[in-house]
Amino acid sequence: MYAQAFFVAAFGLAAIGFGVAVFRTSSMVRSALALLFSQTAVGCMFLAMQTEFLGVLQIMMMATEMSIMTIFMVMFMMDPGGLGGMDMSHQKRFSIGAGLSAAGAAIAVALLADWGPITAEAPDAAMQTRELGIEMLGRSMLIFETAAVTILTAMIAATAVAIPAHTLADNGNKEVSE
Amino acid sequence: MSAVVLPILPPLLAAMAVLILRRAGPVLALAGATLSLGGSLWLLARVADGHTETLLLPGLPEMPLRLVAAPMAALLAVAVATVGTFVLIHAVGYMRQESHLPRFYGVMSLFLAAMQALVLAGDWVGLLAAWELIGLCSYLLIGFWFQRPEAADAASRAFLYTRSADLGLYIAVFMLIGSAGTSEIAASLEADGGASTAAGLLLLLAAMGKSAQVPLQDWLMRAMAGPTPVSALLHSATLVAAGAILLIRTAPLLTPETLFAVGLVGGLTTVAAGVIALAERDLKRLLAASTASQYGLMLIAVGAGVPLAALLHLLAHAAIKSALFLAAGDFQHARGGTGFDRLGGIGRARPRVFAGFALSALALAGIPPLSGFFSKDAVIAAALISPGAAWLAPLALTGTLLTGAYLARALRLLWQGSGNTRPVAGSAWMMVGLWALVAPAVALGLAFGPIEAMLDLASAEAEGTGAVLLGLLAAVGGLTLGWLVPAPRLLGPVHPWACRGLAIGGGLTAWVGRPAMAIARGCEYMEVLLHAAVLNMGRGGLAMARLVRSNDERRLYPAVLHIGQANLAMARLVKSGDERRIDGLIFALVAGVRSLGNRARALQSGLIHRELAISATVTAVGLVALFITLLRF
Amino acid sequence: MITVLLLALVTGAILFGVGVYGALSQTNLVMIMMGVELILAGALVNLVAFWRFLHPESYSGQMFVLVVMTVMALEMAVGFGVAIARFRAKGSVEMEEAGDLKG
Amino acid sequence: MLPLVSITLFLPLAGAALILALPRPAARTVHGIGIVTAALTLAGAMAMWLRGVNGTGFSQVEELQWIPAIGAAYRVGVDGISLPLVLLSAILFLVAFLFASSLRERPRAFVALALLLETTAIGTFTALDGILFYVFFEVSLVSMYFMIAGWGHEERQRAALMFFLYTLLGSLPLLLAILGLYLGSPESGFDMRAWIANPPLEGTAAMWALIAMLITFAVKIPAVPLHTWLPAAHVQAPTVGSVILAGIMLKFGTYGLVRFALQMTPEAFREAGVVILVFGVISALYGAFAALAQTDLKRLVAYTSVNHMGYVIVGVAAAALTLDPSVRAVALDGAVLQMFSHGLVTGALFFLVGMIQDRAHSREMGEFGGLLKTVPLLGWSFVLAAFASLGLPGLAHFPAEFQIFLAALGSAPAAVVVILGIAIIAGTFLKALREAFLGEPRQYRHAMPDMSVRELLAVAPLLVLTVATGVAPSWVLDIIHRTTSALVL
Amino acid sequence: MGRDLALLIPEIAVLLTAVGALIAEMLRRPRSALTVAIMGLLVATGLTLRLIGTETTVFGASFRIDMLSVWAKLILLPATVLAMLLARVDVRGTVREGTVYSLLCLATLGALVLAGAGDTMFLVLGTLLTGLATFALVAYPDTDPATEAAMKFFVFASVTTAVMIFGLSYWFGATGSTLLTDLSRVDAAPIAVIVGLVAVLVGLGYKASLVPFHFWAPDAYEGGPLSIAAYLSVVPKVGALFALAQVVRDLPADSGWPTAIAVLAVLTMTYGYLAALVQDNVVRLLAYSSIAQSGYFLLGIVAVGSSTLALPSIIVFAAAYAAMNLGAFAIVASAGRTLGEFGGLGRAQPLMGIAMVIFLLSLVGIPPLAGFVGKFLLFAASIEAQFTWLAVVAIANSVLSLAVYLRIVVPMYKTTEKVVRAPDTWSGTVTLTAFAATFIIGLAAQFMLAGSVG
Repeated sequence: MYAQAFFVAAFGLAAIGFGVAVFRTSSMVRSALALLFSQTAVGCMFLAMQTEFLGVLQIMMMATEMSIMTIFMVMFMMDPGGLGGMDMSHQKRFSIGAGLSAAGAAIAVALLADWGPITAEAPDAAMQTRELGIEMLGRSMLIFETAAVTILTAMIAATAVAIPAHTLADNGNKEVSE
Repeated sequence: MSAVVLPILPPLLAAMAVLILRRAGPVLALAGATLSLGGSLWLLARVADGHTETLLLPGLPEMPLRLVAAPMAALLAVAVATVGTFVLIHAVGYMRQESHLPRFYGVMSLFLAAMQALVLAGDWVGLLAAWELIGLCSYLLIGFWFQRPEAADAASRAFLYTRSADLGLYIAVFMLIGSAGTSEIAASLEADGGASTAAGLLLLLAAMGKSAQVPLQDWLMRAMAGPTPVSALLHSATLVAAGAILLIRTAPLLTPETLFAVGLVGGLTTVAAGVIALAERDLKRLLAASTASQYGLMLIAVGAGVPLAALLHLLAHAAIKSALFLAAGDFQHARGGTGFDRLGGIGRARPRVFAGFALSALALAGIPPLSGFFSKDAVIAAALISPGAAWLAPLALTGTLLTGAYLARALRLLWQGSGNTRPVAGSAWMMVGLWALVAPAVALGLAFGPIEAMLDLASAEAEGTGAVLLGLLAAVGGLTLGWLVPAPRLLGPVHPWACRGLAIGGGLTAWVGRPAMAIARGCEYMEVLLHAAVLNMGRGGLAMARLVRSNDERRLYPAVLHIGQANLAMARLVKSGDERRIDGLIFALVAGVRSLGNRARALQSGLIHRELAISATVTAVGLVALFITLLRF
Repeated sequence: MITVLLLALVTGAILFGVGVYGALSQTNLVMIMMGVELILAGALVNLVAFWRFLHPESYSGQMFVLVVMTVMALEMAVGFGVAIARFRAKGSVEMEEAGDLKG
Repeated sequence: MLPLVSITLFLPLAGAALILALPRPAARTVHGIGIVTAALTLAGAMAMWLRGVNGTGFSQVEELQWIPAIGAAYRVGVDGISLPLVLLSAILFLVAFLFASSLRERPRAFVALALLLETTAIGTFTALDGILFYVFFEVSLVSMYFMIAGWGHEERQRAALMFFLYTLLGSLPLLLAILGLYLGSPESGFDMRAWIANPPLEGTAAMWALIAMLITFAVKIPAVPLHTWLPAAHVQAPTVGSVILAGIMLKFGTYGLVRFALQMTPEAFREAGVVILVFGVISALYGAFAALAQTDLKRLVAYTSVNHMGYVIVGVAAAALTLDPSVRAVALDGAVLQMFSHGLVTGALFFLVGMIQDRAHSREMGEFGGLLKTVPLLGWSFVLAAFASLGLPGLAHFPAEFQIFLAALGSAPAAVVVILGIAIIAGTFLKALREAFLGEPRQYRHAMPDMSVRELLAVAPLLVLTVATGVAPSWVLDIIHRTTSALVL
Repeated sequence: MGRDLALLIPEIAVLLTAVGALIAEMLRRPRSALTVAIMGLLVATGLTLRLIGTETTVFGASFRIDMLSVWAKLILLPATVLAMLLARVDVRGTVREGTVYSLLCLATLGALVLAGAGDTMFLVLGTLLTGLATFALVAYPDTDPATEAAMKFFVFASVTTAVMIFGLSYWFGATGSTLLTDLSRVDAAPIAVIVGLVAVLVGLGYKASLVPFHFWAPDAYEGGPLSIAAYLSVVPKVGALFALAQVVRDLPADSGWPTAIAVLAVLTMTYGYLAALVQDNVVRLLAYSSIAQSGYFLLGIVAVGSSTLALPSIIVFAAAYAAMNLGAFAIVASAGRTLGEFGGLGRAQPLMGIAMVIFLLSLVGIPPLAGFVGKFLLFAASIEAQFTWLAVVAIANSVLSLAVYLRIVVPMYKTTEKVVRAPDTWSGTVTLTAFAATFIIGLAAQFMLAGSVG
């Protein structure tokens, strides 16, 4: 139990530290990497809380996602290497205040609310995965399906905006828009 | 159809016919008046035995219009019809040169009809209606030559004076209906306890307006701007008489206090109007003042508790005054005006007219055996026996004295001197009208006995002898003084004031008219203020908006961070006194709101981080507020 | 055990705070998206902790975690789509340069 | 039985639809349709008149399900309070169409709008359903806004906007009150008959509802100090608009005061009666004095409306304050007859002022003089209307004001000070007559022909009815009295 | 399971329609993409009709088939069809035509998911689904304003959605369930309930463009194509408001949600109309007006649970709002985007003028138009729920709204010599349909209320 507490605290600190680092560096690539580490630390927290499946999933997904993000960084940021050391932020004081109050409020809720009895023992990993599958194909099937539709929508939407209209038009010998 | 409508209907139909056909005015009007005279005579004959005839007409719900022919009403109807008929005959001659005659004859007929309705009205609503209608008719007749500014003014003034005083009648009528529970006049006369003092005083107010009693006498003199037959009708048996008739009819209702007030008003008027008449420089105006003075005498009689005397004097006066006016009308045509400066020697130039005039004047002064002697005698007798004799009797006698004086003065001024006399067209008609009225003026005294018998009202014969003597003395003394002593000398220091109509501080116009206009202007100012109030509401909005706008883009943003700045902004709001001027009532509000809108719009900075900051702030505030409510429970 | 729950919740709360800071302070669309990712990470930590220590029998908690992960991925995907379109039209994805529409 | 009320109510709407349906009709056709429709509507109203009313409750009721789920239905019917107003609307609209028949500026839209207004006016008076009433009440606003904004004088946009904002702001509290009545009524319906028979609210709720209604109706009537929209709107409105606005739409306020405030929250009304009475007295006197100060003829007439409507308020308040049913009947008789008379007289006055303005392009009294000589027919018509307006016996206002004052004295003696108003109004009109109509005729820059046949046709019926109502008020009062004498509060 | 799917047939039909439109796009048959989309949506509407009166849930209470969700379909599917007809004008002949129709269908599906949400995850997914589709719809013209609008829209959406998800995690902690119905039995951790409530208000508030989460809306409406602005102002908004109604149905009242929503209502109405008052761009004006109109919906939501009129009033107003707002946008599509372009419109095109006046008056709430009936019921509901003051504020705002809408009406009838082109077939059809609906809903509200109110 203490071990669990230790690991949760340690990975939590790591997640927070990398999270802060995301906005402390002036290099975009480094920001993306910091976020990747932060998300991985979150995944590790899941593992420490005996939620293996989700933990692994988190680490894998975030690794992919952050890699893509890094590529975009390089594409779109003015100064991806952070060589100029320019500040990429604004309204800093308000944002710090907002961030602190947000965190403070959330902590207050966590501490003040009466969460009820704690369950000491977690189901084992195999059990968890099976139950999750049942949940997914039973009660939550419609949710699952909706998520799928959302993914489809995201694909259509992302392509629709990402591919310039005139490229398509040229290829299709169609009347150019506008 | 009862015979009660006979006096009313013919002139009414004649009026409508004339106004619609717009021709044959004299014929129709005369026919109407004559038929009315015949009708009222027949009516008088029917009710002479003392019974009454009643006719109900649909009126207001539960307040039907009623026409009631009692002996007194019928008698008055006869008087009205008589005067009306002969005045109309006179007018045929007098008005020969005028245009717009249908209007004249139509309104004259309507006037007669309204007066007959007033006389015969058996309920308060009808009485009030007739009362106001004669006001309208007099407005139209006085203003017959509406192109002349003085006629237009006089008409407006006459209507306004009488109408304002009519408010008294309105309220009195409401009180009487309220206390009797019915609008029938007879019923409220019979009701126990009569009317309250307040109601009585209100009736008096109404009568004062119509009968031109002090201090409401001013309009009557100015009303001379109308055609002379109109004045003749107005002063003798119609408009001005209405006030006295009202008091005579309601005398049984009046409490002793009210009666005294009536007598006092009458007494003051008879003296004041006598003084004014003595100082007048115009024949018609003199006659008008005399009218007020004579009605003052009638009010004395009513106040003394002997309405019969008042009635008798009313009847006598009706004949006399109409005759006087008709004669004046003749003079007017002969000399192109009625100022005494023009009328010098007219008596000798037109002796037949002057004879009529003089006879009537003597009758009015109260020289036996002319009609005025008997009626005035009755009035003085009444004053002597009344509880307020100490006040009323001297006033009545002074009035009589003054009557003699101004009449003698008039006779002297008409007789002496000289001027250019023009031939008068239509003189025959005028002469017929005049002499037909002089006759009753002379001889009506003979009829007083039967009338008294018929009406069955208390008279004041007890003190007869003393009254006769005193009255005669005053009349003769007055005549002598008037003939011998010029008016300025007679009146002494009062003369200039009397020339101004005894106006106190600018007259009633100044006392009532100016404040009314001041209030009106106040209301208009109030309108401006109201607009300004709406405007200020708008300014408030504007100020709020300015508070917001002064925080422009750059300042607004810190304002979200430091709420303390709101205080500063409030201070600025207070200081900013020089609001932009907006010329619009609610538009100022709109402008204010629009500025608020601009403020709202400024929040939409287009910079997403600032917008998000606002969202975050509001969310945080909401969260805290919800937490606080949670703690409270 | 309560300490572990609270440790996790506090971690989630701080991640949320850092995310909020990032979302509000960054001038670049991609950096703002990173802030959003951190907020969602905080939510994930909360959800897992709640599931583990309070309601291990209720698998809709785990389902929710999956949904949130989907959300993270999809938002990122479409976000990049929007970023590409914006970059093509304007040559930058700086928020400060996107202030034409206002009022 | 023919559904007369509905036919009368929707005839004008049908006429408007016909006009809009015709492709490019000539102006003559449009005006012809307008006049014929209005005449038919008047025939319908007269038929309703002949059918008459019962003593208690409503007569000629027609009912149709509308939104049964919330208890709203199409219900129309009349009683002695609304029937005279329906007749008045039908008459005034007919003469308004006659008067407007020379209009050449977008006649199609104008006539259609006016016909729509006629339906809403009759609908407001006949509606027996809360929602239906509100619907008609509001639509009339919109139509009037467009009439002022489209065909008014110089500053019309402003005036129209002000009118609209003011009265809409005013009418929304009524919506709240209607909702309150609806939620308070046991069977949750909008049937006004039920609301009248069993007032659904009591205590504080009733008082709030009453206050809301009073705000609405005070704006509409208009009562001081919420009257400031009236002169502006009147001055800028086209003549026909002024006539309809003053002749009919002001009655919405007083009608609502009786129908809603008095009948649906009688207890609260009685409690607040003195306050309402004071407002009425102030309105009447203030309107009279403000009129006295005017130099613009149209504004003058507008302010006299404030005065006359103030009398109506006094009458209604007197009816609420008295405990004696006969006094109450007198008060309400007077109030309702006053609405009817005011429609006739003020309608005529606005027509006449409009004619003067059409000729001389001015309304300032000071710029006229001797109009009686210049345009005798018009001038004498004005004199007649003016004397009617100042309450001369034999003309329409006298019986009404007589009854109102009588009842006021009976229930609250102090209120009789309001009678000063008739002297002030007399002064007002005498002053106006003196300045503009009497005296020496002036030279005018524009041709000043006397009334044309069209104008005569518009004014004469009103003047005839004014005299008829004044001489023999019983033809109207019989109908009114049948209801007011049976009224239970 | 079979029963559950049978109840979901309309949603499935919408999804298939989206796919069908996409396939037509791939076949380069944009015209038939429109046909497919419209037919599909109409079929889905028709399939919904038999569900009227159903009150049930599917998939373990996670999705509700009730009055709100059924009427959401009946209102939003036709509204989408109208928006599609408007979009046809914008996208005709471009390569994105089919994609746009498809995305419209998907976004509508998201709104329907929101309207029937019985589970917090549906709130998340519904918000995301509509969001993702509409980002693309706003951005597709690829112009500077469009992409700027899309970017702001995206940032606002992602931040608020993330905050909502974070807050919803506490609801799971408090109840151990993601079902909304389970919220009603929570009593242990009211703080957590409040945090969740605020989070939901943030997330759904952004979608429904409630103040202060509305900032994206005017920019997105102005920057994106007009048809999309029309769509955004109706479909996602109504979906989110219905979702809010679904959420508060189960929330314990002592969490203070009625007051919170009432305050939001006041802010939204007032701010919306104030800002609208100073706009010269009609699209922005209508954007702010639609923000304010969302505030009116909240009057009904405040009364959920305490007034039987609450849900019917929201539904009727949603239908009215959809009709009049789409109609107004359709007119803007033909007339032009600035107030100046409206000058003399009423005289040049009388029928268009009348239609616009009717739409605007209906938005104000003048009887007997649809907007009046809706607002009337909303006021009644809030008064019955003891929120009389809110009704008073709403009524005061109605006056303000009058000033806003008159700013369009007044110039329309000024005399200016101006040639206004007649509306094309598509927006003409939309105008006509919306016009008819504005009247019919006003006069025939009983069909919508039948059986729903005692």
